Amino acid sequence: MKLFDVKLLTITCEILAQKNVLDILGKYNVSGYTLYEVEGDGSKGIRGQGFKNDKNVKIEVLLHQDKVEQIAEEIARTLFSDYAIILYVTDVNVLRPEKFS
Amino acid sequence: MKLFDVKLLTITCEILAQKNVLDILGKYNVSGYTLYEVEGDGSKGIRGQGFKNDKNVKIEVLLHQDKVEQIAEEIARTLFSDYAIILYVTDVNVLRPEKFS
Amino acid sequence: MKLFDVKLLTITCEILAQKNVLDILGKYNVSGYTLYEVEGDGSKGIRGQGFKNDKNVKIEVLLHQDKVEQIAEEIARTLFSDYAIILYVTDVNVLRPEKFS
Amino acid sequence: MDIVALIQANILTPVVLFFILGIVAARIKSDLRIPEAISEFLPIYLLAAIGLHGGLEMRKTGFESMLVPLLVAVALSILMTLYHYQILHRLGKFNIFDSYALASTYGAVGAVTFSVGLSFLKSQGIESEGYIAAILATLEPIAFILAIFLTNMAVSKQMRTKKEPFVKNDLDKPVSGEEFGIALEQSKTKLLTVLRESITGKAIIILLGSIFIGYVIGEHGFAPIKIVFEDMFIAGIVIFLIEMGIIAGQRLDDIKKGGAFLIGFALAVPTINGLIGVLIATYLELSVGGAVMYGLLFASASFIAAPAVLRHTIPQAKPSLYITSALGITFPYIIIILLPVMLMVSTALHNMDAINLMGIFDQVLQ
Amino acid sequence: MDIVALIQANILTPVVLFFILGIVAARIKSDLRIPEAISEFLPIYLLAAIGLHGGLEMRKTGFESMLVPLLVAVALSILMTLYHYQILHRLGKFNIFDSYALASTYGAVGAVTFSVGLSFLKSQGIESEGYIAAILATLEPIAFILAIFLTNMAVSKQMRTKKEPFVKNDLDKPVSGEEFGIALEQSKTKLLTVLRESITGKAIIILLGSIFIGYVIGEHGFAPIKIVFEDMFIAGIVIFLIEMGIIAGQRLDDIKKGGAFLIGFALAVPTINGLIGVLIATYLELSVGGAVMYGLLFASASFIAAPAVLRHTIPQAKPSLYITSALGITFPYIIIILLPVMLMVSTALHNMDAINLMGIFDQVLQ
Amino acid sequence: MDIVALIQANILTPVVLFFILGIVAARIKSDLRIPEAISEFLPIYLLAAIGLHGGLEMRKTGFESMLVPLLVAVALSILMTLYHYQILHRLGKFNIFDSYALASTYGAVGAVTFSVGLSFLKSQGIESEGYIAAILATLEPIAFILAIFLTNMAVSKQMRTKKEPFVKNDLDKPVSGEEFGIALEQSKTKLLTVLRESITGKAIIILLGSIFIGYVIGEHGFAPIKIVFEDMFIAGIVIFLIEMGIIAGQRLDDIKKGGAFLIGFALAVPTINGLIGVLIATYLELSVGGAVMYGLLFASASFIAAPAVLRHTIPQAKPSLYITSALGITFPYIIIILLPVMLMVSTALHNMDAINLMGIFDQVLQ
Ligand SMILES: Nc1ncnc2c1ncn2[C@@H]1O[C@H](COP(=O)(O)O)[C@@H](O)[C@H]1O
Ligand SMILES: Nc1ncnc2c1ncn2[C@@H]1O[C@H](COP(=O)(O)O)[C@@H](O)[C@H]1O
Ligand SMILES: Nc1ncnc2c1ncn2[C@@H]1O[C@H](COP(=O)(O)O)[C@@H](O)[C@H]1O
Ligand code: NA
Ligand code: NA
Ligand code: NA
Repeated sequence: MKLFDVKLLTITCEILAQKNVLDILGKYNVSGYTLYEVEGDGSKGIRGQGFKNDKNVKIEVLLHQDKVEQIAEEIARTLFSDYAIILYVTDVNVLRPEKFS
Repeated sequence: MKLFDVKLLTITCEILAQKNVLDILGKYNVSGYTLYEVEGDGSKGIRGQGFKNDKNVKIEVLLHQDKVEQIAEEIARTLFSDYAIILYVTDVNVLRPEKFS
Repeated sequence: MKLFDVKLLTITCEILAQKNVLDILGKYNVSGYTLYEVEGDGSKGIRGQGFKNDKNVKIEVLLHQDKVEQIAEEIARTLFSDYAIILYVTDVNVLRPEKFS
Repeated sequence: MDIVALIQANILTPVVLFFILGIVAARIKSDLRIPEAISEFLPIYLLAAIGLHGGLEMRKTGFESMLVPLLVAVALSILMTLYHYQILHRLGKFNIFDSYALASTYGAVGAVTFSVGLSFLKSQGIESEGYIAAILATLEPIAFILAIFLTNMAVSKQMRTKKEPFVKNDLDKPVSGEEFGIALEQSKTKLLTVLRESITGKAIIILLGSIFIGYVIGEHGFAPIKIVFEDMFIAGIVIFLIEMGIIAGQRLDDIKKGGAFLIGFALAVPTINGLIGVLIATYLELSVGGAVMYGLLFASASFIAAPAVLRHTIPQAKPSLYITSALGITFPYIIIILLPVMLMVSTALHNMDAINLMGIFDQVLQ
Repeated sequence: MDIVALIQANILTPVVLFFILGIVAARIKSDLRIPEAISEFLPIYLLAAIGLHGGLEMRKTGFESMLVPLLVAVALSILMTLYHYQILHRLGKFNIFDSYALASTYGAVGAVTFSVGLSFLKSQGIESEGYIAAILATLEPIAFILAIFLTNMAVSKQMRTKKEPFVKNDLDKPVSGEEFGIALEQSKTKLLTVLRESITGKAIIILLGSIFIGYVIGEHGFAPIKIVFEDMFIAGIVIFLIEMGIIAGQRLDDIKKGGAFLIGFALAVPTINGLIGVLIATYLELSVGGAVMYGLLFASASFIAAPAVLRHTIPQAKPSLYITSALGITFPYIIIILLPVMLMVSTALHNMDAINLMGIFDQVLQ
Repeated sequence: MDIVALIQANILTPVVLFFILGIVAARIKSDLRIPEAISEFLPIYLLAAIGLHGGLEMRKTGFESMLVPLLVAVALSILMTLYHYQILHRLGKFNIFDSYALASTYGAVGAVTFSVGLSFLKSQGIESEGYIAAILATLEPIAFILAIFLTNMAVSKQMRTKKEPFVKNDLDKPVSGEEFGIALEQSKTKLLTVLRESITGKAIIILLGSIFIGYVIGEHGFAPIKIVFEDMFIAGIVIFLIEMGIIAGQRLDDIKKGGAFLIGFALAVPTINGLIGVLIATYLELSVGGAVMYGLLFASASFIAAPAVLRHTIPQAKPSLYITSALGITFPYIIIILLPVMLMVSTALHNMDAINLMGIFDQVLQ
């Protein structure tokens, strides 16, 4: 059983930036994503203890190397300055690389 | 302090396939797993906005290289065609490799 | 767009050990963390089906290589024997390495 | 009151209007949602309330008279599931998996629909036999056992014909004889598991438990919890139906995918099943309200319990088909139109001589 | 009763005391919290209850008399938002983003404050015009549309002056002409989206829907759900205010960051707006209670709905400023002090000849 | 009514029966669960209701008479915790960590048990002194402070004997003198933190806050929230006990691990403690119901608050031991059998001359 290399792009941001991130993902036609609510602490302070909108959301996308750069760049350019947000990229292996284009 | 190489197998699937996945993990005697509910989008459409059973679950297992292949293969064979499901493998380092057999 | 290497330290532990872990992170002045509740199974049995305090929490910290060792060592020394807990380290890439000191 | 007026009056109730509000909210893509914890708790609450009420009634009236209606209901629900399958597979040209799944969805009972039925009667000031809640509890596993049985048959048949292996294989390896045996073995184990799971499912446990508790505690023991488990019942339904409306609204687009045949099925079959139920119940001498609730057992389709079971027993079937038609078409149709119609028919039947019943039967079905 | 006694009596109600308990709990770092699902459900419940109540009242009294108060309210809320901006930007020296954000937070209506107002009047045995709930629903999007408009203006202005590019850029690349055009285009699309989102927002949908349903079902249809949607209303507020107190308490430290000017603004502006509202309502011949609720529309600031919209429309503004001042200063001030004061003033005004109103106006403002 | 009849009548109440239903559901591995948000909210609700009720009663009757029972209760709870330890460590051969943990679990008060006690009396139409809720609030931190103290002693003792280092070490490095000092320092800081945490814990805050609010608002202020905080109290317990039954049922297997000694302890100690409490309360001239509630303070074991504190203070102790015995054995025993027994005894004692009390004391204990 052969495993193929793809990238896992993870974005953790305030919940009110979720739509912005998903819009960018949609623009680049990613084939899917996974998301869930999280709490956290960072340069914008502790998040997740007041209103629901004060929480963070973590968005994970499996995709090919080439798209990662573009998407990360666009997220950084349009969202880094105004929102509580971080992103990172991990190398992972999958069975069906064509599924994560 | 020495760190040892193990694999992290991640399965994201519809909640109603959780039992099937855990049964397979049990069959291979994995020493543990971690799971949590998530939402997502993929080839089977957006999941997580209706009934609780429409959500996804993400299951993570730390285990040795050799088991990963077998388990991934069995999951692919028995569940890929009928359920909303993806899986991927990441390299990670742990302190107590004997814990994740 | 350049990506930089940092480490992702993941700790999955029983919810009542969360404060202990965060205290250790605070001692080492990590710049942030992300956390969320999870269920799981391991050497201390199935967790997450009774009282809220029976659940687990997963804590993720992006940080530099050098701190990882110290923090992992302190967590292992002070918490491994009494609590349900695991930890692992993953290599990841970020855009702003200075953010995760 | 004529039927149009009755339907109109029924639409103008909070239960129906908040359901419609939910649909509207979903259609205009509002972010209105009932939090998950609440919408998971409400079915448990509603079933506890139904059960307690049923148990209290049975304590008053006894349950000897329940045996015949119960056995008839079991037989009917099996017969209906089978005829659903024939219609869907033969006439509707659905594949066997989708046909079996849909057949048992409509063979099962919708607990939410049942709740709305009770609240509909309550708002009309009409009583019904308490033991119908016990019949509801009995029919739940019946429908599932049937689903299991039908799939079992389908699977074995398929395996014998070897046209399409049960365990589909993306990896394009041929299925060996040994694997075949293992698969067969596994499918049996799986079916047993599902059987056990459906009998211990939360809906049945809370319903049977509450019937028992209601029976045992009586009106006196019920008094201190009556405010929550009886007085707040309709408001509980109202809140739950907002969420059901939202989910139904989100799924409306899927209805087209099902096609005209499925829409027709989702309207005609509940009507026929429901009226047959009313007729038989009248013949079995249930009250006006009891006959409506009895008819509702057969008219309603299950959109919460059934999908969870079917996803395991018949994973090959498309859940969008059976959830969408049950929740998106049948449920609104029943709570808006069919309930008043069944009440009308039941009232008419009860005003006649039992002797004339068979004549009516023909009349109704045309 | 004199004003001090009235304020004292108001403090000693469960609504205010449980709010204070929440603040205390947060200050001593207690782990007391209302679970998220409950505190997300309660605003929906409260708005449904407000809407149903409003609809029922409108059915009784008609809503022809609503047109003038409604139009005046829309005009007032626009005027006030504009004057808030001038005060904040000119006198308070806040940057334009923070100024616009704060201006519309205080131009919008706080639905929770509105609930507390209703429960305050209820506990005093005073009625108010049902259609004010409908005005509340209308003002919600107004305030947001205004926020969108104001940002739009601010952004274009900034872009023209080119001093600070709208799309800030951490990566230090200069903004090209083409990118500029795209950014302009995007900002318009974004604004339309936000407009649509605010009109379909859950608060408006549940409020308008419930007003409609209340109007349609009438007292008779309301009866079976009255226990939940009316009798439990104040207890619902009590539970919700524990959580609001906790969040307010957690944010108290942020108040200092806002500075003395903001504290002054958060106390003075609601007072002035509220009393203007009471005065105008009295002039428009609303009842004593109606004038209080009308004044509350202008006195209150939005700390749930507004922030969600503002974070999208004006992401450059600091949410800690507008959420903290609205929830941490203005809300407690209104529910503890301003509500009794407004009731006092409204009662006084209603006891006078309409002819004397202008004289009173001067008196009140001093 | 004799004791068997009273126990029988007590079993046939919704509170007990739904608890048993929960156990049954867990044993047959049903998926029945009360959603987490609801089961986290209910203890807060129950404590608020208990507190408000207590405060209202204290307003009526004053709280001067509360001082002696309060001081006696504090002394008793310390004494009992100490004697529990001796029994567990000396006779039961549990290690010191488990012994201290169990000793304080049974020295603390179970708030849920207390709620059930109130509802039990309510269903019997018996009143109790309102200030017992205040004693409950006082005993909460007492038991924790004691747990902290006891651990502190155990740790120092261990460290002195150096047999087993406090900070266990998987990595097999020897503990240096410096590390020892740091560990000692850390253990003190930790204890202070836990002390602060237990006093600001949500249970105490909501309970004390509600007692205060109840006292301040009086019956008149309570009226608009009475429907939720009084009328729905028993139904709230019923729903919560379904979940408690489920958790207890899941843990039943762990009981065996505890061994016969622990089972004996979990039955005998609450009985003795409870009856001592009833006796002393009668002597202190509390009412029949008051003596039952007073006894319940000592009979009950804490299975929600205590474990959270103990996991921090005595992480070496096995939570399965103290949670399982408190929830799985003691709690059902108390709510099914001991409550009626204590009521019986209290009634008997109150029908006698105070002079005969000591004679009764002997009788009861045999
Ligand atoms: N070093 C870190 N490790 C893990 N997560 C982080 C880290 N820094 C920030 N985060 C997450 O990213 C969110 C936004 O970060 P920030 O913009 O720095 O406030 C935080 O609320 C955390 O959830
Ligand atoms: N490219 C992707 N990246 C991350 N998660 C994905 C991706 N594709 C699918 N998923 C997750 O896997 C689930 C099932 O995927 P699918 O079978 O493609 O519908 C989705 O609901 C997502 O939660
Ligand atoms: N092999 C594993 N893979 C993933 N998560 C694990 C594994 N083992 C343990 N865990 C997680 O770590 C928690 C504590 O583990 P333990 O201390 O072994 O009981 C478990 O409840 C799981 O959530
Ligand atoms: Na049916
Ligand atoms: Na305003
Ligand atoms: Na005790």
